[in-house]
Amino acid sequence: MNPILIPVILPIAAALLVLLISEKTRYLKELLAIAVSGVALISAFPVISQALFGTCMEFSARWAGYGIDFTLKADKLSSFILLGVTFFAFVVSIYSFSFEKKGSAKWFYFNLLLTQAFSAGAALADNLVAMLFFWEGLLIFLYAFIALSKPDQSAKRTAMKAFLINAVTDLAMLAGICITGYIAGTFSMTGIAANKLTLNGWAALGYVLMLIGAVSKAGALPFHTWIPDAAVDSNAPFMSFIPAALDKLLGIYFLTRISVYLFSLNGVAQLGLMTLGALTLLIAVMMAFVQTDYKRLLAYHSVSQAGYMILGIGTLNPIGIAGGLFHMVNNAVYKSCLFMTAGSVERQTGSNDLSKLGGLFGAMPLTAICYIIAAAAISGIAPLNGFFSKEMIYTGALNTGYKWFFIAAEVGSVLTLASFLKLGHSVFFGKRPEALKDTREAPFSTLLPMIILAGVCVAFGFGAKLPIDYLIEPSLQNLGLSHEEVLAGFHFNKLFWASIVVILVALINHMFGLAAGKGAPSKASDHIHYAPALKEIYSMAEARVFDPYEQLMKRVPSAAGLLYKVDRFLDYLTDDLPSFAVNAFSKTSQRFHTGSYPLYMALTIAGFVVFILLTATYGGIK
Amino acid sequence: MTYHTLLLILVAAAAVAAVMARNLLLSAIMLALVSVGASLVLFDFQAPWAAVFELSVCAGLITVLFVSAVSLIRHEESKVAENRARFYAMPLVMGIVAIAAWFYAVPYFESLEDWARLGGRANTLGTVIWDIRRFDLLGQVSILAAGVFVVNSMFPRRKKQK
Amino acid sequence: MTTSLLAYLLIPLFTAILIPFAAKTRRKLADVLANVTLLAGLLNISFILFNPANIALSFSNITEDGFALLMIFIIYLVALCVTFFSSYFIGDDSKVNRVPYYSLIMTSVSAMCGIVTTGDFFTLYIFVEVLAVTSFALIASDESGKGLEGAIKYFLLTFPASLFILFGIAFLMLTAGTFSFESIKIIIASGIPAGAVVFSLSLILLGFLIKSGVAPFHAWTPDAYEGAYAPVSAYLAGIVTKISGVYAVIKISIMLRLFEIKAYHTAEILMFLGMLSIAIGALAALRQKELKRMLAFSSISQIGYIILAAGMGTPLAILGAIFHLVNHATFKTVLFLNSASLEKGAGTSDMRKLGGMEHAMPWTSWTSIVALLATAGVPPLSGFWSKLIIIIALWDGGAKTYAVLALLFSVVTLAYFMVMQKKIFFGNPTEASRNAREVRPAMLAPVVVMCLLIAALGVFFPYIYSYLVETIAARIIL
Amino acid sequence: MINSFSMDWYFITLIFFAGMYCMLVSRNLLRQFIGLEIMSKSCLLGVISVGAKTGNLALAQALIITMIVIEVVVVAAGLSLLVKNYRITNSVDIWSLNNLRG
Repeated sequence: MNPILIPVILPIAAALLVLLISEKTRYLKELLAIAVSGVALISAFPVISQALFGTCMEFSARWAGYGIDFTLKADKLSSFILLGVTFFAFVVSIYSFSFEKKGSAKWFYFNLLLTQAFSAGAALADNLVAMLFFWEGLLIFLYAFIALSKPDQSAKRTAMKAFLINAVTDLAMLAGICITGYIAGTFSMTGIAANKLTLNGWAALGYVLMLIGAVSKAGALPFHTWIPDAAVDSNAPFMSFIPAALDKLLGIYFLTRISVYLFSLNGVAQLGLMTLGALTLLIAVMMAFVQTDYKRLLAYHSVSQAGYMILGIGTLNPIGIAGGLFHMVNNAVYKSCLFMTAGSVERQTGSNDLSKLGGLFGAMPLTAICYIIAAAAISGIAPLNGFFSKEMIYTGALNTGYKWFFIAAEVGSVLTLASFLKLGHSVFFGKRPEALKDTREAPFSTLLPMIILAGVCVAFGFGAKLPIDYLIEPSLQNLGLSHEEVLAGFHFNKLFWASIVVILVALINHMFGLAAGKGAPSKASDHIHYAPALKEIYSMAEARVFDPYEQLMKRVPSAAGLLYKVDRFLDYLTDDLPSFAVNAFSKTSQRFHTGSYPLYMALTIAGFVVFILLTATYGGIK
Repeated sequence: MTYHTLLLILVAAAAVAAVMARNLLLSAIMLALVSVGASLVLFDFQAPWAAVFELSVCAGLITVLFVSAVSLIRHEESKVAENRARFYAMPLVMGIVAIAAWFYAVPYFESLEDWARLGGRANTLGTVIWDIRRFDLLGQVSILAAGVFVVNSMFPRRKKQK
Repeated sequence: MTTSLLAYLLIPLFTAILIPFAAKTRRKLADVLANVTLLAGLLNISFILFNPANIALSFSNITEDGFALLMIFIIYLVALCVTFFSSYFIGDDSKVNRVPYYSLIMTSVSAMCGIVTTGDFFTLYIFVEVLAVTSFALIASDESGKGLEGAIKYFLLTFPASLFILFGIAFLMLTAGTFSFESIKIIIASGIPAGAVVFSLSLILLGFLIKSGVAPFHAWTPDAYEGAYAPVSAYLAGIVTKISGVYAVIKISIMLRLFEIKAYHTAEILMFLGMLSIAIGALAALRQKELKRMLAFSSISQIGYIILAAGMGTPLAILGAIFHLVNHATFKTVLFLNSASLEKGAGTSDMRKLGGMEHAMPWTSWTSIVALLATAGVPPLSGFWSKLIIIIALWDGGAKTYAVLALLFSVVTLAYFMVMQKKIFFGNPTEASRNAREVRPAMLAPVVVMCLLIAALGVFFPYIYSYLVETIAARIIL
Repeated sequence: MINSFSMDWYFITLIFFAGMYCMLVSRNLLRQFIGLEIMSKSCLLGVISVGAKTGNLALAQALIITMIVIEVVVVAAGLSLLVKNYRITNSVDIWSLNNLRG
């Protein structure tokens, strides 16, 4: 078998196997999932080494015809994403091993493995239709994942929200792919890349539609609203697996593919992308800053980080794109890690509310250290990985000549750091509440993945050369970009000093907030939250005035009332009438099959008499 | 009216009698008569081997089977309340069918006859059975084996008692 | 008949005769003998079919047509599954007499191989009769009243079929002077008027339509399947009625196609009957309460698809029909064997008494769900592809109404399977299902193997398709 | 006077009809078998008639011998079903065979 198929097929087979394992067995499903994702991870290595040092692997099978083939191709960029997908699946399946609140273990691992397999497929697919197939498959498992994560109704509602938002954007993407494929005359990405499309006429529409699919997967504005809700209504492994890691990987991957690989963009599109990125990062970070729920805060941050990546890709110059891609993988690493710390804090204390937590450093030192490393990384403190990727994005933004985006990104950085100071302070430092006296450190299986991820943060920081040389640089080559700048390495330039300024500003802000909040770290953001003009905006945001989905849902009843009559009629035509007819026929047939032999015999005889008469008359004997 | 037609009329009449007979035993015997008639027709067609087979197996063995079955279920026979009117109507129905067939089926068979093609080679029965239709013998072995197994499966205990 | 395939026929027959002598004192030996013989045969035919060397040469070194080889493979596969399953299913059940039971199965395997290897209508008829006779006894092998009722109805309602086959053979002798497929093809090719030959073939076709349980001759099917001893109903539905009826229908429709316009009406009637069966089977299945009976109606409906495609007669349609025949054999075997498992595990296969079996019998439930999704034609399982080929072939062949109707009724298929799935496997456990236990692993093995086959046939469809085209379509369709 | 072949088939049709009528109207299981036998006889006559017409009597005889063998086994199987059914349900009434329905 072609090794490229292993990361796709093996988890699917394992998922089906998991369903067959009885719910009563302990650890069997968990161990199976860990083993399978481990094997998938290992099998990703030969794929990537082939892509880097040899000819890239390919698998092709005839599928539906009309240029729609089932083609998987592990080029440098795809195999990079594949490595990420399998790595996070492995880490999360270890993390979930002893995580109790993951719903039915059977379905959890079923969804996890299938999500992994379909993500791997989406990353590897070379044919746009094949990619769409995997992409739409992910939609189903997204719904199932959220809906089955908790038994109550809120999980189902949030699942529906996530499903609808993604379904609409996936439909846009479907239309975009159809248009693009029609214009280009092929659905093969390699084929389209051979002569890139330009943005005019229908091609522009196709690009925009596909862009909607890509950025909504990455969680950009205004398609992000389900992520904070899911943070509350779902569980930590899900959050650290899908919104934090896989969605970013796939969304940014596809964004890069269409923006750089398939289309050659013009200045307007560049400006549009960068504006989208900047808006996303600013608005989301503003929202994140005032949250008081551990996971909800992280969820807004994962949206804001998507803004950085879109900004980076949107610069369209090599260093910006390299920064976007590097930030994508960095973000996945530390955001997963942060969600895992959230999960383990929730597991050990039973709460996510910042005002009820505090002083956990003594009780959970390893978790706290992991948190500190990851938080420092996300805030862009040198020399952790986040610093390098942000620096590259800043350079890219500066190179385009639009200074405003650079400033917006720096403001975002300030707020990011400030909110993590607040978060860390209120969870791990300060005074420990009475209720949490007996808190203990999380179990080993929960700690291990966090430690791995924090280690990756440090390693990608100090050794940033390694991922840049072996993952980012080849991806740029793959996209056909060449550049003069040296990407890796530590620069004592003005950007470093800018980051120091950012740290100082954030620290001062935190001190000020603490003073204003009378020493309660969870209220350290109140001075901005309740600032004169912002207060109203925030309260409107809390009331979900800016959430297109909720707004749309509010309009639904009245619109539905209008459409009700039409719908009833159509329903009658398509549903009631056929089912009534089918039922009537079915009843007749039931009454007919009386088991009476003479009736059957008469039927048989009548049947053959008619048959013989027909064949004899029309058989052409005479 | 040739001898041949007479034989056919005999067979048809015996068949009607077999259906109409009130007594099952009589039916079985009439059935044997049908077989005898058929074997006479076969003799008339210069097919002596088939005729002998028909006479011995159908008129003999099958009749024995039927008679023994009749004797096994004899006292149950009267419980089945047949609608005799349907049987009395049979000659009438047969007559109608005979007349209709004379007008409709006979022209059809005549036109069918025009399609006949002669089977050129004059083989003996031996060559046909042993050379041309050899696989049929395998089929016969199969069906005999199947028959044995069927009876064995249907009446296992009775065999043991014997 | 091709002599080189004779061994597939003779060896089971020999085993059938051997079993009563060998297993006289040790009854278990009957199971072993039957299973070993079938396994050996299966391995042998698989080696021929899947040998890389043969595949590489596009089967040019095998002279037999691929259809027969494929059918032998599927016969041995289903028969092995059934005998393996029943060797554990019978257990200590004293009602079933092992020795004649296995002898009958082996005889019928031999007869089925005879049917698919023969090249002559009369020999075909003989083996069909052998198969029918063994089936009567197999249906009634657990000595229940229902079994006997099913067997008697099967016997009497399909008996006219033999007569029509014989009349057809007589007319064939009159008009063509031969019964062998090859000579008939030569006669057609010679271009002489062939109206009466078509009529003879139509009569034979009528016989096989009755044997395959096409509407309006379907009345015996549900009764026989429901009444039959549980593993036997899997055997009947999975392979016996397919080989005794549908196989010959496909063979004849391949010939009818050669007549082109002259056989137009017969082909039309065939398609109409196929559509009728699809409709009646699907509609009647909707309201069934008994699992086996519902599966029987579904079987009628699926046979309808095969007949419809056979009536269409284009190479693609014939290919679809053959592929659907193979698929149907696999998933119907799974479903019927699982209904037998339900009878064993929960004590009943009445849908009203079952519910929530997913927890009590997970393997049975999930294999059933795979099989029924395949039956309903859900991608990417095997049933989807065969139905797709059939519908595409119908559309291409100009029978657009039939194509649309076939598509619509596949929705009905999905509907009744959903109903069944909800009633039996999901939902709240009932009295019977709370006390149910999963059957032993040995009884699950055949079902799981079949399920894997279903999935594999679906997932690797592109390879299967080219394989089918190479081995079958290129050889039997001129 | 019509010729011999058509005459043969005329009677074959009649005999076939007699058997069919029997199977249609009778309630007794055994009479079903008698009807069936009569129909088989008509078949046999058909084969020999065709054989005579085409001058291929040897082939026709070979077929008939095989058919007779099959007929015996089929009738034996049918009668054993009948007897078995009679032993279990104590009835040979075809109308009582209606337990399977729906």
